[in-house]
Amino acid sequence: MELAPVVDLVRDAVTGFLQSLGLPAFVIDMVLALISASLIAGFMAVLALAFVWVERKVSAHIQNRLGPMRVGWHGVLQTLADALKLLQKEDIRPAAADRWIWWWAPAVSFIAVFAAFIAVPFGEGLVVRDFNIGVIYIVAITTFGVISMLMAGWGSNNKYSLLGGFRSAAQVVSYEVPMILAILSVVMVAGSLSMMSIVQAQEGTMLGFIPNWFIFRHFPFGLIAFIVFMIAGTAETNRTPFDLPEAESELVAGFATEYSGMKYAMFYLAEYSAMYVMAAMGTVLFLGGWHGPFLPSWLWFAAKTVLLVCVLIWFRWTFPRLRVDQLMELSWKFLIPVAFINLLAVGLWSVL
Amino acid sequence: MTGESLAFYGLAFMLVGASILAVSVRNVFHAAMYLILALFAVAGYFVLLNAEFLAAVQVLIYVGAVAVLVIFAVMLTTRLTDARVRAHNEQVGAGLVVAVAMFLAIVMAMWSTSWPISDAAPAVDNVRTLGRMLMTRFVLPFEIASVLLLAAMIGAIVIAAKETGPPQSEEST
Amino acid sequence: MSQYAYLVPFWPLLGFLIIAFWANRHHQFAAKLATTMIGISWVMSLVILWETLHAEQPLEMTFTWMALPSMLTKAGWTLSMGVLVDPLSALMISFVTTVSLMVHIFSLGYMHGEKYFSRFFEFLNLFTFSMLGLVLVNNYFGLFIFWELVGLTSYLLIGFYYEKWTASQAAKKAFITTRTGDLGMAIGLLIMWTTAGTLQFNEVFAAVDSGVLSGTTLTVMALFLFGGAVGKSAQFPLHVWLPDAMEGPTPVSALIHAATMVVAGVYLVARSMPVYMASEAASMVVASIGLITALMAGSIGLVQNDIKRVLAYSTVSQLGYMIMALGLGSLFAGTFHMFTHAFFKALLFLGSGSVIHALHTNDIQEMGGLGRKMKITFWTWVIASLSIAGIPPLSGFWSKDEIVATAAHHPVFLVGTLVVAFMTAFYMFRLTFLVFFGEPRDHHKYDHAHESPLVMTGPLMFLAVLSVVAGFWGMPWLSHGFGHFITSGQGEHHTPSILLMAVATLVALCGIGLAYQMYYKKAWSPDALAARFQGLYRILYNKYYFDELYDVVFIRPYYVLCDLLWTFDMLVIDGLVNLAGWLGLAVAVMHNWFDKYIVDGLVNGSGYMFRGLGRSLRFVQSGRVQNYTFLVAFGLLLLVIVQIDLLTLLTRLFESTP
Amino acid sequence: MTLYQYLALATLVFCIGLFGVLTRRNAVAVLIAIELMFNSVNLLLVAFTRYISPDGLVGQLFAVFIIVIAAAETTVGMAIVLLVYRGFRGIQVDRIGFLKW
Repeated sequence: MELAPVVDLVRDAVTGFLQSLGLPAFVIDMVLALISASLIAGFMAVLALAFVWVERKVSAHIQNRLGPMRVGWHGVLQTLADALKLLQKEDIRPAAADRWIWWWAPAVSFIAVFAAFIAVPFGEGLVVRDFNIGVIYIVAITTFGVISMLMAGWGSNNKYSLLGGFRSAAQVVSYEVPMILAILSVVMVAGSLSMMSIVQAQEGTMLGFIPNWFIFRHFPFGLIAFIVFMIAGTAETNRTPFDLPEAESELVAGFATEYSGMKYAMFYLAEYSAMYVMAAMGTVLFLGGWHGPFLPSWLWFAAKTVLLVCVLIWFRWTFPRLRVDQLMELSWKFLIPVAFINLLAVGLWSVL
Repeated sequence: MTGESLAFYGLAFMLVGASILAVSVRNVFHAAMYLILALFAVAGYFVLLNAEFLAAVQVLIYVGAVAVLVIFAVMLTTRLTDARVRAHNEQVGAGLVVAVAMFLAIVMAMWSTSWPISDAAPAVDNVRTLGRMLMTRFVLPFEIASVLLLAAMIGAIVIAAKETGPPQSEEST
Repeated sequence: MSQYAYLVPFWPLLGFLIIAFWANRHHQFAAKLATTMIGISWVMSLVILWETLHAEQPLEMTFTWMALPSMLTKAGWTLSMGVLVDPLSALMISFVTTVSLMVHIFSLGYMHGEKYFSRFFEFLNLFTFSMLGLVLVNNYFGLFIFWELVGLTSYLLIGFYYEKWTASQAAKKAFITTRTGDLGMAIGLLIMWTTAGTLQFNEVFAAVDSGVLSGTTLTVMALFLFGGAVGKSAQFPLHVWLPDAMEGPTPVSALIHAATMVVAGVYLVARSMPVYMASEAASMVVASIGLITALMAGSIGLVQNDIKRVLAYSTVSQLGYMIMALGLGSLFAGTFHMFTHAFFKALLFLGSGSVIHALHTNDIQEMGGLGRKMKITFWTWVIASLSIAGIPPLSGFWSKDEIVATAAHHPVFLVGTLVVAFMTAFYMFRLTFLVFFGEPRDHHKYDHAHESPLVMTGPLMFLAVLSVVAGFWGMPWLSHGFGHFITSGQGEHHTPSILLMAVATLVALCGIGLAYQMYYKKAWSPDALAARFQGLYRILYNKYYFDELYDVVFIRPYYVLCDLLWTFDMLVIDGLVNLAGWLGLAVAVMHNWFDKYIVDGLVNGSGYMFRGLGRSLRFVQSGRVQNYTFLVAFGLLLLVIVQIDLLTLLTRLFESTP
Repeated sequence: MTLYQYLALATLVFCIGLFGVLTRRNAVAVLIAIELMFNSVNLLLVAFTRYISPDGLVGQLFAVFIIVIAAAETTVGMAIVLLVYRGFRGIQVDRIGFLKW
């Protein structure tokens, strides 16, 4: 069952109601935006709770143990319980912290990911706003995450936090380049920056049975672009093996060292949501978005994104952490050249 | 009061306020934060002016790279315990006078100019048009800009890298 | 390939330039580059030699280098340059590059870790270039240029360890001594130029043939020309520099002071054979000088204790041999001995280098028993020693046999030749037994000795093979052998004399046997012999007092002359100069007054003016960026104000006010 | 909204940036002020595009170039600041008078 008609119906009803109150158009737009925002915020919270649980269970099973089992069936409510605990904790502020910057850092980190959700197409017609530059929008807006980490690192007035901030900035700026290059090869084939158009460009099949997804197109260049994208995406979301900014064995908790309670939870929320955004981008760009047989589009999209999230989790529990120099070398000496050559190859393929 | 003018004045408040704070606060890190706010406001103006691509580029390049670089420089050059030094030099008065005079002069000059204002509809799909222009009429500036970036990158590395020259050959005594 | 012969010296020159300008600090690269360059030249020269073997006639390429206006003739003179590829030069470049390549490879190991490793290879390349150029040019003028270039590189390489006092002294000695001979050569060339009007080899020889150059003029010219050869090839009485030149690194001794540069004199005489053949007196002088040198140097070599000096005197003696053979009119014998000698003497020097490398001493009295420790060095040394001693069928035997055969017609020369052969065999095996046999005399050094690495022993083995086989080319039974080749088929051809061969071999065996008795069996004590013939021993040990003689005859008087001139300088010339100075001072005092009060007044006045101006402008240049920026902004403000269109502005203001 | 409002706004930001360039002592702060000036010019160019030649886009293109140049400028500028900091242990612009010699 497609969700888009239902959403349209609700929106029309709300719009009609507001118009009957005689409000000006931009006020109605704002109210609608507020409703979407709260929906997304709720969705994000649920998502993060679910993924934390998934991660703990998957990691447990990878390591041949059970993971949380006590709260709820197979521990499904464990994360909720943890969140409640965090909510009750005292909010400790270091005495020497740069107060405002310290306060704003988790908020900016949350806002950056939150804003990215606006352009994610959760299914056919299921998107808050289909920007005509959607892909670049998401890439651009998520860079605020770096700022938030730098803010947290500076504001905490703690050397571990500062080092974590430095590392994250260097890492994210470096890995943005191969990621954008990998995205560009898709954008070049699709001929559009809009998320919807990119998904639509992947409709149908090749040779009758291979889905017309970019991962399969221009074999093997689509696949290479996907691999580069996934590596760079893992680094962008600061997850293992690229979790240097918060490497617990070196920097306690990196930029989040001085945070506690709800602010700490906010960083967690942002991290897991960013993971989802990355998976959603991967799905849209390479795995055909919502396309798929039999099932409704939003279910296909959800399935693909969850699959990619599971791949990210699998990475985390499989690979050891890199050293800083290895991290930089991987990006500048391997991924960027590969991505460039791949881009060139795709371009030549498209032209010839 | 339309939505557009509301957005304009809201962003103007944000931009001007952030700019003034960016050049006046003592803490350079805070100044960088206000700079980011101002950059974000400019990106908002770009959206208002039908330049969505430029807005995205503004956020991507300015916030994602330039501002990060500025914050890096702040972190590397200023110690956390900021010494109590003057934030401004002794030509504050003269600078203020020149800035205000400049503002008045430019505004007057602009007002006294007749601008050929056009009523044509703004271009849609300007990403495609921009790309095409970059690759045809403006291909030379485009290439030069890329060379400039490369030169800047190498130059920055050369300037900022620590001296690690070849080992000094031992001189005969 | 022969038409590209000018490329043969080009490669080492290229190597020299690259190392000199760009690769001075990259030691390993420089060494490998230099070796590679020589390798290319080597391959090229082998191809050229092969082509020349089958060539109908010599290949000559000439171009006009400069045209000189002349006061004497209307046409003026032209100076040509060019390349001559004939059997002699093809032979020369092939063995020069061969030995040079071997020495380069050897040096990779021998010089390893030197402070000026790359400079060594740079100089070696420059030398190889010069030497190749020397043998390839087709006129005396170019030959003279390269002649001086090899002299220069020889100087540089002898003084390679210039921090060492003796090395720098030896370098200067070598340079000045050879220059003395070169002065003679220059005079000879001037005579040639004024009488024949050309310096081209073939034109000079044509002039000799046609009688333009003849009689006393020819003899004098030939003798002056021979002066150069005497200096460069260390012939009596200018031989004194060569033993001292052993201060240079051993590979240099092998390349320059044994195999190649010192045979330049031999080459000069060989090249000028038609000139010497035309003058009975000149060739007789040449032959006599050769014999005297051979006897004298050989006898000195009998008693020396420095391994390299013994080899140096051996070289001088062998060079005397070659010169003598050429003076006796046998181009074949002289050049053939030069050819074979290059290989076994280079081998001996490299072998001594290997020994020195292992022991860090030059003194043979501290060596002994090394044959057990350094197998390859030992066996190659033995091959070379047998070869130089003239034991059949090694290469030295064949070439020495040719010299003996040449000398057979003159009783004095025949006896002298055989005596030299005997002495050669004796001192070579004296060295061999002292160094490689018996018990070690210095156990500390012996225990640290070791065989050299392959990079050093490889050239030894290669040269050993050449020392064995090179002679077969010149076997007297061959109708188209070396003699046929070098004389372009028109030269003399001795009937091989088994008797002479047997005598020469016997003499050599006697020398070896004597050395065996004295230094291996210790049947006759060398010390006792030295004690009995004390006077002779002392003369020989002090090298016939040549250095002291020169010191008394030339150097001391020169110092006295210098003292005299210095005194003259001090008293007369300085007096004049001082007088002029005093006069100048008097004038200056007058000028001073004028300057101080009139000229300075003007200058100071303008100075004060500019100082005042500068003080007022100083604030513009504070050195602070922001002050400058302020000025820029101010200027911008003025520009903007100019841009305001007041009329329109006022109109608009009044329009919009209501 | 008219062009004049954008012109006035951009001019204001430009002059604020100018003030910062003229008066801030910290070199990084000077660079921040320079970024402000760049941005005001970008804003101006985009406004011109919108109001003078909406279908031409040349102004936007130049804004792109200016962003590129600003990135290059910041890169080199920050490198110089780091170098100066290393050599002088401080980045007070008015202390660094070595341009005078």
